[in-house]
Order: sequence, then C-alpha cells, then structure tokens
Amino acid sequence: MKEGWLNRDAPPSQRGKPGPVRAGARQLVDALRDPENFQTSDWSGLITAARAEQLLGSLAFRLEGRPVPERAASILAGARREAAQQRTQALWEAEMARRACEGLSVPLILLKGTAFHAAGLDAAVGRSVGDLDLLVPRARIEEVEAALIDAGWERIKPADGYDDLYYRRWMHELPPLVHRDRDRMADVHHTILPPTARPTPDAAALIADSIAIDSGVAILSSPDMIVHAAAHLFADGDLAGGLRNLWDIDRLLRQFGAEPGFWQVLATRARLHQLTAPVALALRLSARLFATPVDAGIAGRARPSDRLFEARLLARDNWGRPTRPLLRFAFYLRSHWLRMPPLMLARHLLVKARR
Amino acid sequence: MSGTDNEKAGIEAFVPSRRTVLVLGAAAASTVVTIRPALAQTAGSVLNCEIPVPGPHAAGSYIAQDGSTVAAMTPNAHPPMMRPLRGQEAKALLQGSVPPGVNPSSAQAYANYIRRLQSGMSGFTCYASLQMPR
Amino acid sequence: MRHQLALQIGPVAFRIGSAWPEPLAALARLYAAYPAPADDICDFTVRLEPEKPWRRWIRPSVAIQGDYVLPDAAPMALAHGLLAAEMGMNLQMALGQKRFLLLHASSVEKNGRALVMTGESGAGKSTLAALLGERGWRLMGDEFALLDLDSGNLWPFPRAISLKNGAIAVMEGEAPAERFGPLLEDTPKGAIRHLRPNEAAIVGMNQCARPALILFPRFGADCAARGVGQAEIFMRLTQSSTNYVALGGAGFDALTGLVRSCPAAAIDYPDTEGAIDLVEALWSEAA
Amino acid sequence: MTAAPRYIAEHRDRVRAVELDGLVVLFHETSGMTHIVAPPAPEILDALREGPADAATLLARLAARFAFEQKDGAEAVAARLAELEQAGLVRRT
Repeated sequence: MKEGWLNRDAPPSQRGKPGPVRAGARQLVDALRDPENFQTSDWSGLITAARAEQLLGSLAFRLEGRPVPERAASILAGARREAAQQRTQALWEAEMARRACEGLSVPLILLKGTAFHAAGLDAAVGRSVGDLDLLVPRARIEEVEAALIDAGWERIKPADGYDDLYYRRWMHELPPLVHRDRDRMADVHHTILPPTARPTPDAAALIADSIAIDSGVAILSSPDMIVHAAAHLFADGDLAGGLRNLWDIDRLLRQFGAEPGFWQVLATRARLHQLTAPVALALRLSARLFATPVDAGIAGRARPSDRLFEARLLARDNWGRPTRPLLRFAFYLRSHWLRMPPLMLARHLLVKARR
Repeated sequence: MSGTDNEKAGIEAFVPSRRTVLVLGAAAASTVVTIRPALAQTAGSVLNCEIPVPGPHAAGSYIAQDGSTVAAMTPNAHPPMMRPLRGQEAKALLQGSVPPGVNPSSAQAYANYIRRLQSGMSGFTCYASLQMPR
Repeated sequence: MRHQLALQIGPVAFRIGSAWPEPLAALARLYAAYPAPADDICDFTVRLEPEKPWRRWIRPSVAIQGDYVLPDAAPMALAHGLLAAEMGMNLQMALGQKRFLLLHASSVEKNGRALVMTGESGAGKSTLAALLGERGWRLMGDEFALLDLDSGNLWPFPRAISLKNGAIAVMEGEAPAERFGPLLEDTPKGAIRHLRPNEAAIVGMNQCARPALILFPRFGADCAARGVGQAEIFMRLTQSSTNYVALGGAGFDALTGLVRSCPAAAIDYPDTEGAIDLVEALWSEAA
Repeated sequence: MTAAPRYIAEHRDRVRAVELDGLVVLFHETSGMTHIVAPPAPEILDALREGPADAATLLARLAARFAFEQKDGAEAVAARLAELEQAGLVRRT
C-alpha cells in the first residue's frame, strides 16, 4: 500500500443536498457502494435503474441478506437465479470454445465478464455476460475462427461488402460469430483496442503475461485486466453501459489492490499499453462514485472534466430514462473521435450515410 | 419389455438382459433434441413488430433473387423497400402472396431475404415470431 | 413521468408512465376494480413515449419502452394507446419475469384445482378461458399462467382479456357492457376489445390453485380428444414458456414436476359450445 | 493410421434425468441446457461412464448388455456420439 489514498472528494451521498429520493442512477450507486446503510422509499426506481444499467444481478447480491421489503426481496431473488444461469451459460460458451480449439494449441484468453466468472473474481458476483470475448494472437486468429466455425459458430454479417472489410481492416476483432444451436455470440479479438485508436496497447505483452487458469484457457494478469477495463470503459462506445463497466473496475481494484506490488505494476503496464490517462481517469471515477481505495499517484489530480464523466455515467432517472441528451451526444461524438483518425471517421460516416 | 412382471423389471433395471433389444438408429437419425429459448412465439403474439428490408447492416444494398444483399444497382437485383414490412405483410410474403405496396416482381427476393435473417440482425425476432404457428 | 398509473395483477405489480393522458385514462377505466400495489413496489416499469420528441404532438406515435424492450417493436397510433400499454405489460412479463415459470397459457380454477390451456395462438385458449370464467369457473388468466417454482402451484394473473375479431361478439353476449373497454379497430392484430374479468377473478387474484389438467386446444372438424405423451407435453410447455431456459435447474424441476403430476390431452373442436362440453367432460374424468 | 477419438461422458452428478414415458429429459448443470434424448443415447451415456472409450469399445460395451438387430452398429454409434458431443454431454479425452 502506498501513501496518499485519493479521497479528496467525499462520497456522492454526502455531497449536495440530500433529497427525499435520489435520482435513479445515483440511488443505484449508493446501494452498490454501501448496501449496509442503504435505504430508499423508491424501490421501483432503484430496480428500474439497475435493469437499465445491467446491474440488477450485482445489486441483488449486494443486498442479499439485508432487510428488504418482501416484493423487492422476491424480485432480487429472481435476479440472483437469473444471474446464476447466466454464469453457467457464459462458462459453457468458454468451455465449448476451448473444446473447439483444443487441437490448435492456441491459448484462448478470456476477457471481461467471462474471465471474471472463470477466475471466480469478486467482479463476477451477479454480473451478466452477453458475448464470449476472446483474445488470441493475431497470427492465429484465422485458425481460431475456422475452428469455431467448424464447431457450429457462424458469421452473422455477410462475408462480403463494406462491413466485413471494415472489421478485418480496422477493428480489433473478427466480425462477430453466433452459434447456430445456442444462439450465443463470440467476439474473437487480437488486441483490446481497434488498431485505429490512438493508444496502441501491446497485444503481445498482454498475451505473454496472461495467466493460465485451465488447460487451454487463460485470463489477463491483474494489472492488464484493469487496463483493459479502463480502455473498454472509455474507448469502446459512448460510455453507454459505463456504470456497469465502472463497477467492474471498483470490484477488481478492491480485490487486486491488496496484492503486493500491484499498483507499481499497474502504472508500468498502463504506460506500456499507452493507456496511462484512461487508467488514471477510471481510478478517479471509481473513487468518486464507489469510494474505491486507489493509489493517488496513479489516479492523479482531479480534473474539471471528471465532473462531466460522472454526470454522463449517472444520466438515468428513476423511470429508467436516459437523461441529459446533449451530454450523451457529446460523448457519442467523442467516442467516434477516439476510435478513428479524422479522415477515416469522415469516410466511415460517409459510407454509412450513403447507404 | 411389455409382459415382464414387476419383480423381473426391477432386476433388469440393474442387470440389463441380453434379450433387451437396443435400436441404435440410422446414422442420419437424431436422438438428441435440445430445448431452445422460446421467446419468439410469445413475443410475436404480444408485440407488433417490423422487418426492414434490408436491415441497417446493409442499408442501401439491393436484394438479389436468392435474398442475399448485393451492391446497389446490381443488374437483376431488387431495390430496397422504402419502408419496413409489418409483421403481417412479411407473413403474407413468406406464404407466397404479395401484400399491397410491394412490387410483385420483387416479392420473392424480399421473402428470401427474410428467410435468411439470422439472430442478431434487425428484424430477426420478428421473423422468428412469424415462424411460430399462430 | 407526466402521467402515471400503478396496477397490481395477481402477484405482479406494474407501473405505467405515459407522455399522454389518454392511454392511462383508458387503462384506469378498464382496471377500475383492481387494487394498487400494496407496498408501492413494482415488478416492472412500462413507458409510453413519443417515438421522436415531436411525435408527442404531430401525428402522435407511441413507442413501447420500459425495463425490457424488443428492438423490432413498431410504434403505434395514439388511438391504440391502451393496446400499447397492454403490450408493454405483456412484454415485461415475457422478457423479464424471473420469479415464476411463465407459461403462455390461459387458466381457470374450480375447487382449488386449475385447468391450464395452452397451444398455438389463435387456437381459442383465451376465448375458452373467458367463457369458462363466466360459467362457474374462476378465471385465473387468459394469457399467462405463473407456476410457482417452490410449491408447484399456479398463481392467477387475471389481466384484462384481449378479445380479437370474432371473439368480441361471442363475449359481448356473455358479459355486461360496463366490463368492456373501447373497441380498437384496425390494430396490427385486427379488431381488439378488452374485457375486465369478473369480480370473482379479481377478488381471487391472490389465491393459488393446484394444476390438475392441461389441455392443448385446436380448431378442428369434429370434437375429439387424444392423449399426449409426457415428453411431448414437456416439449410443448418449454416452447410456450419465455423464461424456461433463464430459470435454469429451478425451471427444469418445476416443469418436470408439473408434467409428471398432471394429465394432459390435445382437443379438437369445431365451435366454442362444443369445446366447453368437451372440456367439462374431460375435467370430470380427471377429477 | 490415426487413433480413433476416445470419449468420456459428463458425470452423473452434473446431469439431472427424468424419464417421461420412454424418453429421458436431461438437465445438464454444466451448460444449463435441457435435452430430450431417445434410446440409445441414455444407454450410451451410461456405458461411457465406465471409462473413456472409442466408438468400437463403446459398441462392445453395449453389445455386452443389449442385443442389436442392425448391422451398421459402428456407424450408428459414431453418429450418436457426434450428436452427444455437439450437445456437450460427451467430449473427447
């Protein structure tokens, strides 16, 4: 543990004037951060916001065993049951991918939710998983795709035309695959950001430092997992679903933060992957919203724009509606800006517009 | 096993008799049926849905006779539909009739496009719900 | 939201928010005798919103939003706002219900035992349940049956009955006019008119029943009944459930329990009166 | 000549089985999936639980317990194994 934990902002619950009911996403953050002291008179608003942010499963486990009104308890119990089945399905997709690629001797590195579940991390508790995200060496990606297609996965975009070309040329993953019997998607990546994005993570280093958890499957090292979560939070999309991604970061940091030497390695890896600034911002936001203990040296000083990020992450009311449309739009533009060099962005938007 | 008395059946459960005939089935037969999520049937019956032809993933493309999407202006291919098909119109198309507002010479291509929809593509849940007996 | 309404239907509570007053006024009239959620906690949120901001006023067009949405859903005319609210609630159940095993089935009760009818849409399971509900049975629900995962009992879910086309006239001859909603013409499903279940159904909305008979009705040339193998019943019920897979092992245990404890038959019928006689006959055999 | 693949079946504890007149409904805990299986699939799963086996060994195990009427037993057993593998109920060792 290093000196100077960042906590210059009081937790959100102690800032501003406490209204009788806090707006949907704020309330959700309160409940996740401090379930022991959480109280509300608007359970409907809390549940709706949690569904909208895909955090109902996480919330259900945070509030398990706490005194909760009967109907809310029943809804949360249903959410835990659903989360258990989602976990089973996510792990099964990983297992079927492993079986499909068994002969290749390519280690499949599980990413995001599937990795959390496979490694039994705290971040997995109640977490929903949509697609199976895999990282494999770029040189082997075609073999992996072929093996998956052999085992029943199919390409869902037409294998000709602009979209496929766009993926293969500019993206960090193959066009998505879907399994014909199980209807589950698989995204096979060769790095964690599109090659067009300005930061260029060191994919070889990610793979070299990965940790085998089973024969044929691995996960990223703890610091790389944080770096990936931060990259995913900011660079992938317009911060939609960002609250769930930030909750992942809080859970991961609380678990990894106690590992000896973790913070030094995190700083080194963030620099190696050219993601020092996003990692710092992720740490600051996690501390701001979830009171996560973070290393102040890596997090850096609070910036005025942190407040905009916070506002964007919390732009959801207690009817589940997205709020602050202008701020959302600004973040949408920003996401495209980050993802592509300006000329390419223009070409992309032009092609989309002409069709 | 009919005609076997209870006591004997009980024993046979543990030590299968050589007389029990096991049909291994033809190589092409199927002995495993997996239950798939059945969202579509109910969703279709509770919701009004529509299918864009083609979907946003291929916006602007023409539709070839076999239902695949091809570059705009491809000879013998059909222009995109100006508006999405309503569920009932899509159903009529799939049954071989031509709903109002659809160019009869393009109807077959559009029907084939719908048949080729896959999970994850716009209109798929609607198409899946139409597949269910109503 | 600008306009709001909360409804308790059986064990499930909804809140519906709307950008316009009309859909909720119609909904409030239709559900006049229903209680508000006792604890002010709702299972599901439905929102009726303009498809685009200006579509609140100009050619108003209602998009069905809420906790769970389908991407292919088409917006509806404001005149069909009541139907949009009903579809919104149905959609939450179909996609979001995780407390019970949800069967796309109608059900009626007698002496604490339930008759469950499921099958293809348009096979008349809804009309049959509505008719039985006026003729000495307690209507539990015309659209969804909720199987308790622990006890194996069936929960009532007595929503307003959605009558389509020919079924409207059939029920207008059975139930008093004040229980009907407005006639909605030219909806995507043709003419639709909603019917509020009778008082027995509403008062009994918290009373579970033991499933005693499952029927798969179908229009046919003659009245006929045939037995259905248990594996086929199981298969058919999984296909009429939107959450069977999501419930995992709990769903498997509940559904195999139901199939093993409950006789079933497929029935063909040429008209509703014939169907009622057939159902009553099969029920006395099963009882 | 490459060795024929050897298969193992999912452990009995991971599969809930309920017999419904002649067919067996399986809930596979590991995958969360439900399968309805007809003979000889349940018998194959049982026989494989004695230990890993290739198709020929499996056929011999089945022959020790049951009589067959058909001649192309090996081909049929291979087809059944492929189905069960696709469903994830058996896998190669």
